[in-house]
Amino acid sequence: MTSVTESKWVGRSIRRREDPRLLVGAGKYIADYSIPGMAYLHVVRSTHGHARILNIDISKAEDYPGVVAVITGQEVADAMKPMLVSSIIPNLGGELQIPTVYPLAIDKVQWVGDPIVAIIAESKYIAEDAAQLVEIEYEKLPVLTDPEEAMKPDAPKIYDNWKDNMLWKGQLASGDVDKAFKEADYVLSERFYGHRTGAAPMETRGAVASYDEFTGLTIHVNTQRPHILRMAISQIMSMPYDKVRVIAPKDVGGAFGTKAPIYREELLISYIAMKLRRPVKWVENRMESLMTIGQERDQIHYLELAVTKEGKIIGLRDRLIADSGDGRIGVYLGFVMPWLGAAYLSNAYDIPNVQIDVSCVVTNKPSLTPSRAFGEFPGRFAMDYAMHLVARELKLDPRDVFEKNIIKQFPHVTATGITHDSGDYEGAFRTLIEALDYDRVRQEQAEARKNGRLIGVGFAMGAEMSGLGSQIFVPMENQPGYGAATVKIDTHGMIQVFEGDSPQGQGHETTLSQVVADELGVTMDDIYISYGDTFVTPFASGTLGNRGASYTFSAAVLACRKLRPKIQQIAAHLLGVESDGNDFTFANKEIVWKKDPSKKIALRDIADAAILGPTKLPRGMEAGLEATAYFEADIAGMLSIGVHGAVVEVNPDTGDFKILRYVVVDDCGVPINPMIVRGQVHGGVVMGMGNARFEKYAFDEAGQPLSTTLMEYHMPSAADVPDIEVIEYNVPTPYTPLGSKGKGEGIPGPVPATLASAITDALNIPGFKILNLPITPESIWRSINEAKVPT
Amino acid sequence: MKVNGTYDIPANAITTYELLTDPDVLVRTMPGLKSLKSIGDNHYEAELEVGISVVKGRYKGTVKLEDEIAGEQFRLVMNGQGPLGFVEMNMFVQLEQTSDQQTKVHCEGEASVGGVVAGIGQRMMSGVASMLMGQFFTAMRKEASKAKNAS
Amino acid sequence: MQPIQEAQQTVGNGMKTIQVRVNGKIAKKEVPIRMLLVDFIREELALTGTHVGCSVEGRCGACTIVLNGDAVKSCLMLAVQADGADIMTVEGLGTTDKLHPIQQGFWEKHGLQCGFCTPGMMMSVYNLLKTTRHPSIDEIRDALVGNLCRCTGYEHIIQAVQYAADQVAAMSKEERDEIFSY
Amino acid sequence: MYPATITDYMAPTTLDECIQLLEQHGSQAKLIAGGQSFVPLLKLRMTDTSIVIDINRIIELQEFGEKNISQKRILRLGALTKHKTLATHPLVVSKYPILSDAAKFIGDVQVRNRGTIGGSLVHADPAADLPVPILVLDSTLRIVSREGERTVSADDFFLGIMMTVVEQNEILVNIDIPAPLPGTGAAYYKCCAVYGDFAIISVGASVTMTDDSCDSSRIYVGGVYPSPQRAVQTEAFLQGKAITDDILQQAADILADEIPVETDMRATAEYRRILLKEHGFKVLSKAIKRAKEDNI
Repeated sequence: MTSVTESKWVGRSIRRREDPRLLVGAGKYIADYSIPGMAYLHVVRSTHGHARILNIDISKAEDYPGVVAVITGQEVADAMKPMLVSSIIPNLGGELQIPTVYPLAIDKVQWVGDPIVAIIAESKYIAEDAAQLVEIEYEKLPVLTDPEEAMKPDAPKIYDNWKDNMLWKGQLASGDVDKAFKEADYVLSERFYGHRTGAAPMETRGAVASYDEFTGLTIHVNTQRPHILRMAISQIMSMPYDKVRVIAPKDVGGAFGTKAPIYREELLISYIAMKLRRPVKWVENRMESLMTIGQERDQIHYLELAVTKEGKIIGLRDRLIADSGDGRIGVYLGFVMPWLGAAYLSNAYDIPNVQIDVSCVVTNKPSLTPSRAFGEFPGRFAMDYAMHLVARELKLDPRDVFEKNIIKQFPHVTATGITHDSGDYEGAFRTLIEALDYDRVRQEQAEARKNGRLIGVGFAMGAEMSGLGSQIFVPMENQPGYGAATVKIDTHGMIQVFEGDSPQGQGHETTLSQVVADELGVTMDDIYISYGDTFVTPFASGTLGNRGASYTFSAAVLACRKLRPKIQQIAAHLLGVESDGNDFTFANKEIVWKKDPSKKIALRDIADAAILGPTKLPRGMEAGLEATAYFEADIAGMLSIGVHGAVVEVNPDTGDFKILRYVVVDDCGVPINPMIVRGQVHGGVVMGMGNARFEKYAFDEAGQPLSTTLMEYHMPSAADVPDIEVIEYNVPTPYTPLGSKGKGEGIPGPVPATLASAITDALNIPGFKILNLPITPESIWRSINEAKVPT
Repeated sequence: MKVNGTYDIPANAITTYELLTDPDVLVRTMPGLKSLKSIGDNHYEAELEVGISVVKGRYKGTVKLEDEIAGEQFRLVMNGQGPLGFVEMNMFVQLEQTSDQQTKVHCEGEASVGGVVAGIGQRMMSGVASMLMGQFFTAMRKEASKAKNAS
Repeated sequence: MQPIQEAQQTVGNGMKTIQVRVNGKIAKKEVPIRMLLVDFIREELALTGTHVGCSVEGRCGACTIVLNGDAVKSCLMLAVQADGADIMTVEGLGTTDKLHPIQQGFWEKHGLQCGFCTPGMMMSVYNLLKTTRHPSIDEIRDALVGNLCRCTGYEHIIQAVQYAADQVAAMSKEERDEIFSY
Repeated sequence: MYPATITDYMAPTTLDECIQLLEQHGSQAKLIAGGQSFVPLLKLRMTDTSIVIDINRIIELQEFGEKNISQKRILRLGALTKHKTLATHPLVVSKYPILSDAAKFIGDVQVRNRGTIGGSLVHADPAADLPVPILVLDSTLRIVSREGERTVSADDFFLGIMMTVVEQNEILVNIDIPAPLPGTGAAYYKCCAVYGDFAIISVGASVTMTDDSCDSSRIYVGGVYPSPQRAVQTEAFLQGKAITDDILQQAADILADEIPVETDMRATAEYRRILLKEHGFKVLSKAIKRAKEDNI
């Protein structure tokens, strides 16, 4: 499948159409919504990591002037089903224990931040005043913060009715792993730990809900998946589907996965709006946000690689233990991320024999929530850094070890069942090696060493999902993987595109316009994009996992292609020429007869006939010009490669290091807008650097979160990160109409192994290894000491 | 968070013990302790205002004395809950009389703070704890001198 | 511009009247003393381009405004403290018809993705370019420490600032004074 | 996160007026200068302040510049002197560079535009940047109340975590910094996890040199509890010594040993000593380099 129209818009770095409104301060984010008569919600949360609630005294809060209502858990629970209804529970096999959860805690709290009381007041200031007056009596219970402790048979149970603390347990395996390990010349065996960190978008969560008995519930909420949320609310609250309307704002201040789950507050505010018959607004504060969302990674990998002496990996065994937190979020339950991390563990490498045992354990922390590089971050670190350790152990150049193992034939199905559709991973890797000037860096390294300077080079790869087809998405999230779009030509010949997804800064208004403009031979200004409103857009799973350029935009292309024959038939009819429905070109907002280009007609005139003047249509033709399409790729999975390389200089006295160069070679199939793709790569790398080096959700032994402000959760600023060089190495996929693939999700993934391998290379100390994230100067300094004094 | 320390009190062990377990003295000496109301044997309802300088949190809770052996040892169990979260302390106190006018007070315990303060004040927490302990024993020494002068 | 007068009126009951000039327009309003300046700007003046991202300590910088010529964080001030102040918010920077070179730079160089941090970010850039004609990359990075962005990785923001700096450098003094009048 | 009700707000324009207000309102009232630390406390409701006295309009707190006081040359910094001024003013940068070193480390541009030296010193966060150079430079702080005024040396100013000698009814008016003696150089450095963060440790040093020999020094370490600590042993070690890199390395070792450091989320005590060693050396070297430049 290739495009039949001449490409005029796709592939160009066009300035974004959404920017003017954002640049003059006219963007409309959730906090900017207000409805007359609106009250404000504030949530009182647990200050204990694990405790029974003995008593809640809300009397003083209720009496406080300006308070509209104070609501506790049982009342909310009585009004709905337990939140984790079957449509938002994954179907991944294995052994799953499902926690019961309602919007507010009733008799027990499981983590610091667990919502307990809802206060609704006339102003947000008053709501917080009243929150100070709520008195909650707790009886403390033992707190579990370590998943390995929580797995022990004698560990106290977090959920009384469970048989143990195992949320989900399963295995991904294929091939003869035992044989591979028996035949191996060398077995690498290490414990890797990727700490709890994640996305933390600049805009926190928020919602404005209103209700009346005729139109039902309308909730504006900065979710990534309005349609799924609508479905969930309708089912959990037993409301007719037509009485639930979810609208995601046009402008959402970043999400990176954190706004994809179904959250308790979304059900809570829906209930409150219904109960009070008043619009209610809730904007999560940063402290709540850092206590609740964006906490991901947090995996332990007991990784073993069976390797030949030439450096070929013939077997992989891993015991993955994930700290899932309380696991009580819809769609993901705190275990889908580690599951996918396991499925993607072998990354871009051809490893025939694999066995991964995954244990997702509940602890007294908030549930893991998706964060960019969904589940992959710790695994990428473990796998790619392990390959560098293998190279060192076997005295091979890591470049050769990587080249030997990179997937070369496409499509390729991994031992964990992941399909790599197409690409040239080896070419991308070699391009990176060239861009790094690898051999020269090695010479410079030797020179620098003579002067006491320790320079090192490292690299890692990341094959990232570019959307997930239904074959994976249905079991994984109980949702379709297809992209959905409606293309509608209006009475003025302008084109309205409705997408089922709902972006948060990815620039769909620009890129989707570029795609449609090419298909219908118009300019981008002739196109307007609608998204977010579940009452008008086609059903789809939301903007996540690189779906856009793979699935959603492909659906828009298909919708255009559905319209084209009808447009041509009308054109032929109006021009009075014979046509088989495929002998016109679309250009300059006109439909031109290929046989005689003087015979042409404006798209606007066709729209006019189809919509306003149906008498002008061919006999029997249905009026209107619109089409909806659902795109599903003819392959189980599409992935795209990114190869990262870094040159660093390390101070061995303090462990401090400086990134001298950071280079990314990136493939996104056909870039619709290369400038936007580069922006995704830059942002992904910096998020990876923040996660790998600075950011950490820390807890004390009582489960108290210690990173509840941005002074403690260290997201990098402009001064903390280096320049990032991006080199395009694009290989169009044959599985989408434009050859495009989504980009952005997986980019943080290769960062930790890239940095760790470069640091290890610079230090050149036998036995030195980085096994734990984050990589801080102190952790490097410690590892140096450990390597120097073998225990 | 571990809270350990050894402090000198210019009094013998019996007097020191009495001072350290006397609710009236505690209200005077313990930083932030506003009131103690007996609700049982060595069990009190407490109002606390813990903090330093302008930074303060109000807590309501209980103070309990356990494992007490007069003149030798006791355990102080405190907890408070308030709008900012909670404070808790469980401290074992041992007295070692070094002369008839001098007793060493060995404190070994755990303190924990939960809620807003835990997240904001972590970097200062152990410093604040040792500062508050210092303030407490400074005040206690004054009480001991006062007791001596009175006797 | 003429200095504006403070209202300096106590209304009682925890309220006070203040007078500020925001983006050239004078506003006189009664506000609760505890109201944060950012809430005054967003909710009383309906200028919602100034954002709140960190709620507590001001680390994120999304609420940055220019107050009496300096970039400051409007979530770290009470509205009453701004009595008599001259304020510029993103809404005063330029219009879609006539974008400020800073806005133009962010547009041309794709200096924004979700756009949430952008208004505050541009206020800090304003603070930089007002006094620094040809900032180095390090100077730009340092000037932006107080504004966190989660989308762009800063690379395109730095290019945007360089673009804007070049535009400003090519202007006459009069033109510069006009676009840096706060 | 929003402040609790504040019942009254005043913005006095004179020191007298301010002192009267302090007297009148007692412990309910709190002075606000830049507010960069205080407004977050209000939002967190971690303070029970109900009356706010905004001192930003008080003329007497705005002095800035060198002057002679009883025949001594000093730099006078009014309490309202902004971090921005310290970071960028040519007088500070050229003659008191340790102050601009430290000020540049404070938060970010916006915080420096609004935050004041008086506010920072009285807030007395142990990890703050300005206490160290103020101690290193042997400054004198003038404090005024209704009873009159008193001056306190920087060494006596800090009492503990967020505690200073400034009483509830008092106000810090200005800080006098003696002009450096000939042959003196001073420098400051802060180690932090990310730009604008609190200190893991910070080091400030002033060294007075005659030729290659150290006459005297003042060395302080910040980011330790309860307030910045003076490195008396290191100072004693350096006194009278001809300075070489080797001597400085030894001095840094002593520094790392003598300062009590603790473990927290940002670093362990052990690692703090490593940083002290590394940056103690660098800061001393820089101070000495500046001292030598001054001698030229």
